[in-house]
Amino acid sequence: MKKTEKKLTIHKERCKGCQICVLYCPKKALSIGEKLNKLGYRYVVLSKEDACTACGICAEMCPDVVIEVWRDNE
Amino acid sequence: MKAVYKKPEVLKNPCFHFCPGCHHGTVHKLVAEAIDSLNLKDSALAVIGVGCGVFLYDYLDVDSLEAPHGRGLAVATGVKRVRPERIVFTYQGDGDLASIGMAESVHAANRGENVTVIFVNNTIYGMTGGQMAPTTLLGQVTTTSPYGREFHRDGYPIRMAEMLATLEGVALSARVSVCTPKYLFDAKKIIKKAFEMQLDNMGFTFVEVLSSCPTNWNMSSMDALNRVKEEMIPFFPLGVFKERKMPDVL
Amino acid sequence: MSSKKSFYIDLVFSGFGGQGILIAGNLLCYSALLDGREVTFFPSYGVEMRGGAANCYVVISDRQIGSPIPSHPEIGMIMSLPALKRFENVIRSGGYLVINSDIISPEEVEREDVNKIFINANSISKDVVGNDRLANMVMLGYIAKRFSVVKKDSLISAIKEVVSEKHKKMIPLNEKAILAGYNLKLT
Amino acid sequence: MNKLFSRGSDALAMAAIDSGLKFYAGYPITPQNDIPEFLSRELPKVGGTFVQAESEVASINMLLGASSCGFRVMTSSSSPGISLMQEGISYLAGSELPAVIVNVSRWGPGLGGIGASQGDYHQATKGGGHGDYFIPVFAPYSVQEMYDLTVKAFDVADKYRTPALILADVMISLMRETLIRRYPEGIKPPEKSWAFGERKGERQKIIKSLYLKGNELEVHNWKLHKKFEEMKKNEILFDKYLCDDADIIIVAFGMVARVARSTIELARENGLKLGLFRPISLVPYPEEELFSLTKTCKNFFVIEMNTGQMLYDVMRILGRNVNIRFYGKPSSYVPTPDDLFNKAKELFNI
Repeated sequence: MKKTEKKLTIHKERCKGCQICVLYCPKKALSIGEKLNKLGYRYVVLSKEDACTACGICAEMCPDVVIEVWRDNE
Repeated sequence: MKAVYKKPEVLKNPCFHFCPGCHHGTVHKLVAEAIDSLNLKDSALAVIGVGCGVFLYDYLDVDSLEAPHGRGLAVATGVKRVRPERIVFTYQGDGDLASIGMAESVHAANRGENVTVIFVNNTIYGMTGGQMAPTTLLGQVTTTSPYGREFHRDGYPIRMAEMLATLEGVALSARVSVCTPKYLFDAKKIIKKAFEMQLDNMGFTFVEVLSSCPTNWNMSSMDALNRVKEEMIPFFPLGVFKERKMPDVL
Repeated sequence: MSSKKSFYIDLVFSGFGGQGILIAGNLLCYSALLDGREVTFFPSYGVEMRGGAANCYVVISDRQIGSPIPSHPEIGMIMSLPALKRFENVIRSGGYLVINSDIISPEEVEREDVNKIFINANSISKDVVGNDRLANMVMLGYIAKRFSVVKKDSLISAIKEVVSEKHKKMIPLNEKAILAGYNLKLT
Repeated sequence: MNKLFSRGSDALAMAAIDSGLKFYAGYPITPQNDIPEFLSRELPKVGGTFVQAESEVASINMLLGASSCGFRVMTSSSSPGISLMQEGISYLAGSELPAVIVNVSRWGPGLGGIGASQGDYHQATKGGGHGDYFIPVFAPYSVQEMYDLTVKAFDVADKYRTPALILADVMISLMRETLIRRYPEGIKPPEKSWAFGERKGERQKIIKSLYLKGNELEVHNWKLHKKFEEMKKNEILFDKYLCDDADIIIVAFGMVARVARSTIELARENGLKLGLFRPISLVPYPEEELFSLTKTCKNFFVIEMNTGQMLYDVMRILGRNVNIRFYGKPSSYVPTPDDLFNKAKELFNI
């Protein structure tokens, strides 16, 4: 079976580190990183890339449109 | 690649000034998605109340008119009566809509003005720094109820969605939340429905969105989500309190 | 007018909200009051509640203070990059930029006609109190000593005035961080 | 003596409590929220009542009710909220009811901004609401004056049975400095025989502003005017700083006057003799005191954080035989001492 192509775009400069995406990610693929962005927040990173299924829940829940999710056309 | 989720088109600038975990951003997104999906970019006209949502025009690419504090629905009435082809919506907080603007809100609803209200209820005045709101829960500590809201002194929290549902002019009155994925998808549907009903000239459509205000609740974003679930929803139940199937028949 | 030679010092504190900028400014004010001086404190304010910029002006003098907002403060305590960009050009020529070098790299500073002092305040805070949250106190301690702004005893006794009842147990840690800055020897 | 390091807004709220404030009503608006927040915490402790009203319209009318019962009452707001209160202020003036109203003014018109401004000078000093009336207006320029002038406002309000306004600004309200909490001995709220208490078989009391019969409204208007004439005799407050030998006298109030103090010191260090005349009571305005300065000085420099409002009063008072220059800054950034010094040099060709 062909593996689905997927992509998460994380706009880290507008992330405020609220962790709502981290909480609701069904696969626990996201976490808050160590680095600060220009706003002064520790921003979200995709720490378990393989676990991500590109379901889009993180993006739906994010109040700041930090995450955009793409999947290839099967 | 196909987008599972991408920034709504009408959301021209997603760099919100809101605090971390604030639901205003989420509600802005839902409104933007509804406008996109119904192709209302050119017809939508936002009447913006005073509060943290006052900068909506910085984020949404729709014609916008700023109303004095509380007067949003009077202003919206004026717009809609002379430009009925525009899809007019107000974006108001609890202080704006349910305190200083109570008279305007109730009377616009009672007249069945064909406008949509997005009512963000976070039980507090956010922009001014966390004062008691008409929706503040009993016992809740705010900067002007330092000993907790007490009904003999401060009255009870007002349930706007239920109250407006009693008025004949109201076509849709609902309460939604965005604190879990399931609730968020429900909220998305209701907000879209409200705009659709306005397109069908059904009358006054009102969507109350329970929202968190981590900063003024002195909570982390996570605790704030829990507060919406565990404290707000029990007092402010989610649901559709009135939905008229026909345009105003009278 | 002849009293020009009397004590006068003006400072600006700037950084992100949450870094304890206003607490540092307030603490210096209370200390100066204990020293018997006139003090004004003027905070910035805005619509963003959390994050965002935080800054305040402090003026300390032996005489009645006019403007609480100095034209060009002598000393800037700078805790973030936006703070540097905002106040770099406000500091008077020959004045001092005291910069948290854990957050701002030295090459970011463009002014040539001011004295630049770099303190790795977060690291020092982590070393002495176990976390990096008291970087503000390290910086403040250094400034108090370096520019003879207030007496050491006043600084220490004033801590209890600015630490809220809820965080009483943080007082000893604040004291440690301040003293670390106070005793800091920069090469 | 109780020496504190206090914020301006807190000083004002303490003064209200020390003056025997019994009833406060207000509504959230930036940048005056510190006042209701302080009073919601402290007023109940001394037996007073704090109400967060549903709007400024309601706040001011709650004051009308509480004041009619003879108690000391106060509200605070910021410019847009004060606009909403104008109806009530006019009714208070017409009904001769004492009240203290605090405007920590912001930047307008409309929703404007929350920055520093003196754009409400006209509204504050020229009535604001409808009808033929003046109310006393005080403009503090320090944390101490936030306290002292609030005490004063309560006394003047009671003495003349009138609403009184404190026209404060963001800088003075948010800044902290030393404060001596001193409620003067011997000042007691006067007995208010006109107020509603227990009736105890007394004559009916009516408090109103509607006068329809004959010329009774004209009589009423002249009565209000007479009170204003009395205030002009007794309640004028002003401050002069280094005016005697000044070549140029700055005329400014509130925060601008505070900054100007530093400007004057800076100018004198640079050999330019500046002075400062500061009206503290904006109504009644210290007209004679300002005019008397023209004996020794012919150059006046009016500075305001607006496009020129008090300027009209100064021009009317000083006439055309002196040289008046104006610098206005209708923005949220308070000018610095340097800014004002440079403007003085520029506008007077020095």
